[in-house]
Parts: sequence; C-alpha cells; structure tokens
Amino acid sequence: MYTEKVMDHFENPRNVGEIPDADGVGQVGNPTCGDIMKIYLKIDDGIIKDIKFKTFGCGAAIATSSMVTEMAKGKTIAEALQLSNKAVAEALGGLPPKKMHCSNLAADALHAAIQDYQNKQNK
Amino acid sequence: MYTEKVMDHFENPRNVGEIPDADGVGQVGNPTCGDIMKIYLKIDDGIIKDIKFKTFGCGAAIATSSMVTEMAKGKTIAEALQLSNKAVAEALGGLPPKKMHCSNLAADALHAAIQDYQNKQNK
Amino acid sequence: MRRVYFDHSATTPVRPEVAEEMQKYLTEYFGNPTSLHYFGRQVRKAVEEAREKVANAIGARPEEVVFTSGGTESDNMAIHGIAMINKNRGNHIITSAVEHHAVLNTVKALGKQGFTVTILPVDKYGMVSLDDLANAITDKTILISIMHASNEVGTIQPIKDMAAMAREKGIFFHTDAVQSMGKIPVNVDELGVDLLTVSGHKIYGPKGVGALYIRKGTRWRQTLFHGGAQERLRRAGTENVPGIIGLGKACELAARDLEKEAAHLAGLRDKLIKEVMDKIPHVQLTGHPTMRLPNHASFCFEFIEGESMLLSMDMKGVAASSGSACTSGSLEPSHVLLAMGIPHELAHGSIRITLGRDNTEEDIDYFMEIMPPIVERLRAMSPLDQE
Amino acid sequence: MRRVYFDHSATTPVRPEVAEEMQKYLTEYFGNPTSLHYFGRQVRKAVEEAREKVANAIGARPEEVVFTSGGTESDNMAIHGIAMINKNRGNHIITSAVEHHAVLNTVKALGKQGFTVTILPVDKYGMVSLDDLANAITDKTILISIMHASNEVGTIQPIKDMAAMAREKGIFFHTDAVQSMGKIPVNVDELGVDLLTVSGHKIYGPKGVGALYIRKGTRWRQTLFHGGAQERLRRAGTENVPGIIGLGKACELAARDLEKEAAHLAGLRDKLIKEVMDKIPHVQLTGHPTMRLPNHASFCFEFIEGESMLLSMDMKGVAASSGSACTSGSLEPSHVLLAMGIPHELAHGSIRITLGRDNTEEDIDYFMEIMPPIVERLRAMSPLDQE
Ligand SMILES: Cc1ncc(COP(=O)(O)O)c(C=O)c1O
Ligand SMILES: Cc1ncc(COP(=O)(O)O)c(C=O)c1O
Ligand code: FES
Ligand code: FES
Repeated sequence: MYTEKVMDHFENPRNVGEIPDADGVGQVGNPTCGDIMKIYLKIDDGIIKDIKFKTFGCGAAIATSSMVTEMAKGKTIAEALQLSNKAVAEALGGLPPKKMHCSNLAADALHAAIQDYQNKQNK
Repeated sequence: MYTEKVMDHFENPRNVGEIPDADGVGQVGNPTCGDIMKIYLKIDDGIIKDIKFKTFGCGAAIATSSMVTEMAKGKTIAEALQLSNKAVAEALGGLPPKKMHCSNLAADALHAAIQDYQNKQNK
Repeated sequence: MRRVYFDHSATTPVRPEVAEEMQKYLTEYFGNPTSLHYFGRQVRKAVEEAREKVANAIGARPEEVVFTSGGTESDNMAIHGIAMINKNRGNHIITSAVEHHAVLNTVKALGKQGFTVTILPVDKYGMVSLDDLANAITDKTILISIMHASNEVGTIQPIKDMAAMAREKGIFFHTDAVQSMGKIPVNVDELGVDLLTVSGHKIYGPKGVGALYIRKGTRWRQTLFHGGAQERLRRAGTENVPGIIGLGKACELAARDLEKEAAHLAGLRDKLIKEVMDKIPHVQLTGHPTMRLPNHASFCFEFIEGESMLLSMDMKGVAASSGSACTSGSLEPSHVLLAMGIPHELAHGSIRITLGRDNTEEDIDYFMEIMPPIVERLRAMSPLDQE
Repeated sequence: MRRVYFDHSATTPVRPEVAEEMQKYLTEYFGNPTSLHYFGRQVRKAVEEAREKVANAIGARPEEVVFTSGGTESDNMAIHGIAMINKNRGNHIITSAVEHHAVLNTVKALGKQGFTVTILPVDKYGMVSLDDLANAITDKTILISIMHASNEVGTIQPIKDMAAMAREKGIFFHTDAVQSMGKIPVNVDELGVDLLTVSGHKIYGPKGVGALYIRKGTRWRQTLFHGGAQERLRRAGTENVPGIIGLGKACELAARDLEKEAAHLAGLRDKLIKEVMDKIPHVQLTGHPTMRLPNHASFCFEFIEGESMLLSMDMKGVAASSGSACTSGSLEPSHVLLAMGIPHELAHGSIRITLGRDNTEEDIDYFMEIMPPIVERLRAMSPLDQE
C-alpha cells in the first residue's frame, strides 16, 4: 500500500530527534486522536539551518515527517511556508487516500514551528 | 434423490398399457397441472385379475403407478381400497418429500378405477 | 457409459487454468487482503488484478466492479440498493416476466414494501417489446431490470435500445448478464447499462462468487450486509479470495475465447436443433429462433413430461434440464414458459440443452441416438391423446 | 527472510487436506447440486455430507445448518431474520459493545428501523456482565446476540449463563462463534443457543463460506436474499460447492484436533505473554487474563502507535495486526478497546498476536528477538512524555 519512498523514509527517517535550543518548536495533533508531530527548527539569517522531528503515528506520519524535514532544510522561511501537504505527499510518490491526513500533519507541524519562531522574534 | 426401487419401477414399469375391455377405468390429475394417471381394471369375482396404467408425469409418478398396479394385482376390491398412498411410497423405499403428492395420485387413480367399476355394477 | 454434459446454463466445470490459479490462493497465498502485512499485501494485489480482469471483460473500470457471492447476491444487491436509496425520487420499478427468480422475487418483495412494480409481458419467443417498456415508464420510475439473455430459453433481449430509453429519462438500468457472458459480447458502454450482474460458475469459473458492475456516479448503496469496510464499503465480509481469483481468470479467458467459442457452439446448436426438429415428431423449439444464445437449444416435447425424459436421458449418460414443474416438485412449470404463452401441459414437456466448450458433434450424434427411443417409450406410456 | 504468521484471527491458511478435497469439486465434480442428473446428484451427496460434518462439529442436526458466504452473512442473516419475523412480539434487541461489526452494525441499522437497541457495556477485560444483561431484558426483548469469543482481545463470554437467561424468558439467543470454533468447545446444546455463526477461513477452511446454525423450531426466516429455492428456502443462490466441501472438512478436522491444538496453542501463548510482559517495559495485556482464547495474546504498547509497529515487524517477517485507528486510516481506534475503557492514546498502541497450528516456540523466540529493538526505536521517535 505504501510506495518504496514512503517505506524508505519510514525505515530510515531523516532528522529524527530534538533540538534542545531550538529557535522554533511546533506540535500538531493530540494523543486522543492518536497522531502527534513535533518539529524543532534552528534558523539562521531567515534560513532553516537545522530541523528535527518526533512523531507518534502511522508509517505515513513518520515518512511524511521525515520528508518534510528534508524538504524544508536549507530553505528560507518564505519558501518553507510555501511547502504544501500535497507537495510532501507527491515527494513521497503518493500516499493512500486514507493517509492523506498524515501529510497534512507534517506540513502543519512545520508551519506551526515557523509560527513559533516568528512569534518569538516579534516579542 | 430416488431410491433404487423407484428407479427400477421407472425404468421397467410393470403393467403399462391399456385394457380395451376394462371393467373399470379411473383417471386423476389433469393436463394443466401436469400430472395424469389412468388405471384400467379387469375384475373377476371381486378380485383384480388384471390392471394396467398410463401416466403423464415425473419419475415418481411413473414408479408409483407401476408399484400400485403391482400391489393391487390379485387383491380383492376391499383389500385394494385399503391400499394407501403411504403404503405405495413405503413399498418404493420412500419418496422425496416434494414427490409425495405423486404417490397420492397413484392410489387415487386406483380408487377411482374401483369406483368406476362399482358404479357400473350398480347400474 | 458415455457421459455427455448438456447443462451448461445450470453450471460449468471450472477450467483447469482457473482451478490451478485458485489453488495457490487456498494454501500458499492465504492472507486476508485487508491485512497490512506481507501475507495480506500479496493477496490484495491479486484481488485487484482479478478486478481488472473482470472489468476488462465487460469494458468497465476496475473501481466499478464489486465482488459478491454470486449472481443471486449481485441481482439482489443491485435492485435493493437502487430502490432504497432512490425512493425519494420515485417508487416505480420495471422488470420482465422472464427474469431469473433472483431478480423477479427481489422486485416482487419490493412490491410489498411500498414500491409499485410493473412486470412486462413477453411475446411467444420470450422477447420484451420496446413499446411495452416505453408505455410502462412513468415519472416515478427509478429502475428497470431486464436480463441480457434468458437462462431458460436463450432469448437475447434488445438491452441496448431499452437502456437508451432509460438513460434518456434518467432511470437506472440493470441487466443480468449471467448467461450472456462468454457467449455473446457483453460491454457495459455498448449496452449502456448502469448495473450488470456476473456469476462465476456459468463461465467456467467457481461457484459462490460473482460480481456486480456499478457505473461510476450511479446512486446506489449497499443495503443488504452490514459489517466490515471491505470492497470500499460496497460489500462487507472477508473477500472470497480464491473465488475472486478464479472469477478474474474465467472472465479473462471468456473474453479472449469469445468469438471462437461462439462459432463452435452455434455450429453444434444448429445441428442439434435441426436434427431434433427433423427426426422427432411433435416437438417445438422454445425461445427466439435467431436472437438466441449460441449454446442454447430448448424444446417442448408434446405428450410427455420433462423429469421423466431427464431421468431416461440420465440413465443413458446425458445430463440436461427441464422447466417442468415436476422437476422441482412444484405445481407450476417454469414461469418463463408460461409467460411465453406456452400451455401448461406443453410446458411440462420442456427440455433445455445447453452446450459447452467441451461438447462435440459426437455428443450430438449420441443424443440423437438415444433420444428418439426415450420419447417413444414415454409417449407409449402417456395417457394423453396423441392425435 | 524468516516469515512468521501471527495473525490467525484475521485468517488462516487452508489445510492441505481441505484444499485437496475442494480441488475435486472444482473440475471433476462440478455439477449443480440442484440438478437432477448424475453430475448434480454426486455433488448433492457431497454437500449433504459436508452439512453433517459441520453439524457434528457443533453438536447440531444437519437440517439445522445453512450454508452462507461467510461469517458476515451468517451474522446479518441471523439477526435480521429474527428481528423481521418476530417484530410483532417485540422490538427490543440486546447486543454488546465488543461485537464484530457484522453484528454491531446490523443491530445498529435495525435501531434506525423501529427497533430499540441495548448495547451492553463490558468491563476492563472485555467481559459482559450477567447482571447488566438481566437488567437490560424487557418484555419487548426478542433477540440477544453476544459473541462467544472476541476477535480483538480473545475474551470468552459466559454464553451458557446468558443463553439460559434468554431461554427462560423465551428470547432468541444468537452467538458469533467465528473465533471460538476450533479453539474451545463449541456445542449448541451445551451453550444453549438458538443461532450460531461459523466462518470457514478462521478454521483452516476457505474464505467466502460460512454456516448459520438455526435451532429447529426457531422463528427465523430468510429476509436478505430473494431467488432460487436452495438450502430449503433458507439461502438463495447456487451453492458454493467447493467452499462447502472445504468448510465441512475444516470443521471435521477442527473438532477432531481441538484438544491437542488448544494445548499446543495455550503453551505458546503463555510463553509469549510471559516474555513480552517480562522483557518489554510499559506494556499492558488486553483482554481477560484467563478467560481467553488459547491462541490469543493482545497488548497495548505505551507511547507508540500500532501501524508503525506492524510495519516494522513486517520488515522483519512477522505478521500481526492492530486495533490502532491508523491501521485502517480511520480516526477512532478499535471500538472494542475503547469499550474496555482503554484510553485513546493507549489503544493506538495495540498489537494482536494470534497463534496458529503451525507456530512453534522458535517463532516466539524470533518475535522476542525482533520486538524489543522495534519498540525501542519507535519510542525514541515518539514525542510522548515517557516518564
Ligand atoms: C440468469 C441468471 N441470473 C442469476 C442466476 C443466479 O446466479 P448464482 O447461481 O450465481 O446465484 C442464474 C443462475 O442460477 C441465472 O441463470
Ligand atoms: C468474530 C467475527 N465475526 C464475524 C467475522 C466475519 O466473518 P467473515 O470474514 O467470514 O465474513 C469475523 C472475521 O472477520 C470475526 O472475527
Ligand atoms: S407427477 Fe409432477 S411431480 Fe410427480
Ligand atoms: S498518523 Fe494516524 S493514520 Fe497516519
């Protein structure tokens, strides 16, 4: 049911972990509904220098988390904000229809982390 | 579905035919409902000396016709009147439930033929 | 004893190629297609390939094909599902007097549940008239179900014209193609139908599996079974995997071999009909003389009854069937023969010979050797006036 | 790679003896059992023998056994058939919160059609309480349907006591024995039930076939399918002959091997449960600790999610299943786990290991080798607070 790309990212997820002194942290989902993604950002000069994730969820959730971090790394904030759920799913060679909501989570978590960074900046 | 006895009587029916100068003739059923049995009797001294049948109907109808003629032959009229549908079916080793009505036809035809004989006698 | 099987409308043997494919899905590839793991995924793939094969055979898209437990379930599911979900639009259903009981009894049951039912008559060949259909349609008509070809007399209905009439009025059209599949072309777009019934065991596939074609966009919903989410919520219950694999393969072969088979069968059928009509007196052909299935020959033999003919033929090794009431132990002969205006006593003498891919000219010669004496013997036993 | 199948509650491989018997009924004995002739009679005989085997396995009489297309159909047919024909006597139906969807959704659908439905809660082990049942019964109750053993957590219900309660009040009792067959004794008189569901593919028989036991004298009628007069008017449609033959054989073997199998399975299960609980931290056993199927071990692993565990296990060749919502892409985890009071986040981490006759101690050793690193790896990825 999953593409090879998905399975690769599930098996060897890129950028798993935490960044203790992150510039921005975003979390979406909640344990009741079962899916949680947390993304940590290190931002320098408007560019995402480092990014890590932690995810509680299905294979698609883990793979999309991994993929979204890969895609965001090195991008400017503006570019990262353009990263859509669809783009993440496409980069993985597609997801089963029932799993599209997992890709939502990934992009949402990224955007939440950026939002957190921007909130902190504006203080 | 049919017993060996039934198949034997179907394959080698006893007493098929007509008796041109019959003492009694009975017919039951009608072509619309599909099953017709006709029995011819030759009666001498209150005893069934000869009996023949013609039947339009299923295997069970032919076999019960054959069996009823076998059972009636040589019997007195009183004895023949005692011959029940059940007895005919039993003599054949049983009939499928759906085919019990065919055995009704056989005994009914015999009784109708005896009735015809008695009617003629009473004239 | 020589054995000749002439009852292919009742059921067919599973083709060896089909049986072989199925076997693997009993023991080796046994997973549940719903399962996420290796054992499940293997099987899911095979099920979807089978769906493609069925779809290809009828010119449909795979997602328009739902697997069922057979023709009966497909018919029930098609009709009940359309009726229940469209009853706000109308409550009138049209079918014909010669349908299989899986259609006729389903429609009649709806007739007791607030639906109005029109059962179209047929002519002496078992054919529904386009005029009758046109006249029967009302503003309230939501569904028309007419079979593609008759199991009992082989008559092929003008489905294309009828379905076009339905489409023009926005009425859903279902056809039961159980008997036509593999014998004449069956293409859902050519025919223009919205729902179409397929059964495995009539096309050299297994018993206990069938399919329902549901055109994309058709307002239909599963209304019979509740349970798991299989078949994208269109049919609950663990999939009959070996059956589905077998149905897929059977459909593939049926479509591939159609022309060749049809020519072979029509040749045999024509020989059979000619010889019976020439050599046995007091016989009538039932069904349409030309618009009939290539493998179908059905007759009424005057003065004698079907079951006793069948038993006699069986004793000589020939297997056929009959629409006589006595065959089933019921009191009414085939509703199809009666609807065609055949009188009861004649309908009792019906015999159906349905040919299959393994039949040969020799089978027909053998039949013509054994049949006349059987008819003669039974006629000699018959009390009916044979003038 | 080593492959270990630990998902026998989802489906089982067909036993070779069963597959072999079935094969003959595809190609060689292919007749329609309704047919009068030689080809049909052979098959009729085999079908009736299979019916006897099923009846023997559950302590019933052959005429009380109806063949169906599987457990789902049997459940639907049992419940709908009782409800429809007894609604003049009452409109109340009782079931439990842990039933299979084939029961639960059928009962819920009736709840929308004028029936009143009580869905009994369960305790933390998934057990229905006799007191709750006693309190739920009203003058209007016509049917109680409680499963014999749970597919998800293996808990065995006290059917005998519940059925006795029902009988005393003249209420029909149905039980779904799909999971208990072949693992614990299933006897309709011992249990005292009126209707009982069997499915082929859970007992090393084929998919797409099942049976419904209907006690003689039960006011039940076929209400789902219309069509031919097969199964003495209790199930229309050409019989799935190879499936039926396979079900018969599978039932025979299941009954014959029951004790030996159960002992073998319980030994493995106990080893598995002990090792998982001992060697993996933050794991809970789900279902009843002792009143559970001998082949059933189910757990919730804290902080991680079921599908990702399954995928990881599958990459190591181990096939199991989960009640996590993510497994099916739905938003709610298993209704059974939730009914047992397990919180959502924990229910997401459920894993079900269901053992089968071919499993060995080595399989369990292998599982215990691969599982701890999988759990560790996924926990390392989890954002949940693992204190
Ligand atoms: C025209 C037609 N429709 C439906 C059916 C029922 O199909 P099945 O036997 O697969 O239930 C049959 C055969 O029995 C048939 O001939
Ligand atoms: C308890 C229970 N009931 C019913 C079913 C449905 O049976 P089937 O898959 O044969 O339709 C299953 C299995 O899926 C089950 O585990
Ligand atoms: S004569 Fe018609 S069923 Fe026997
Ligand atoms: S995280 Fe639940 S379905 Fe993907």
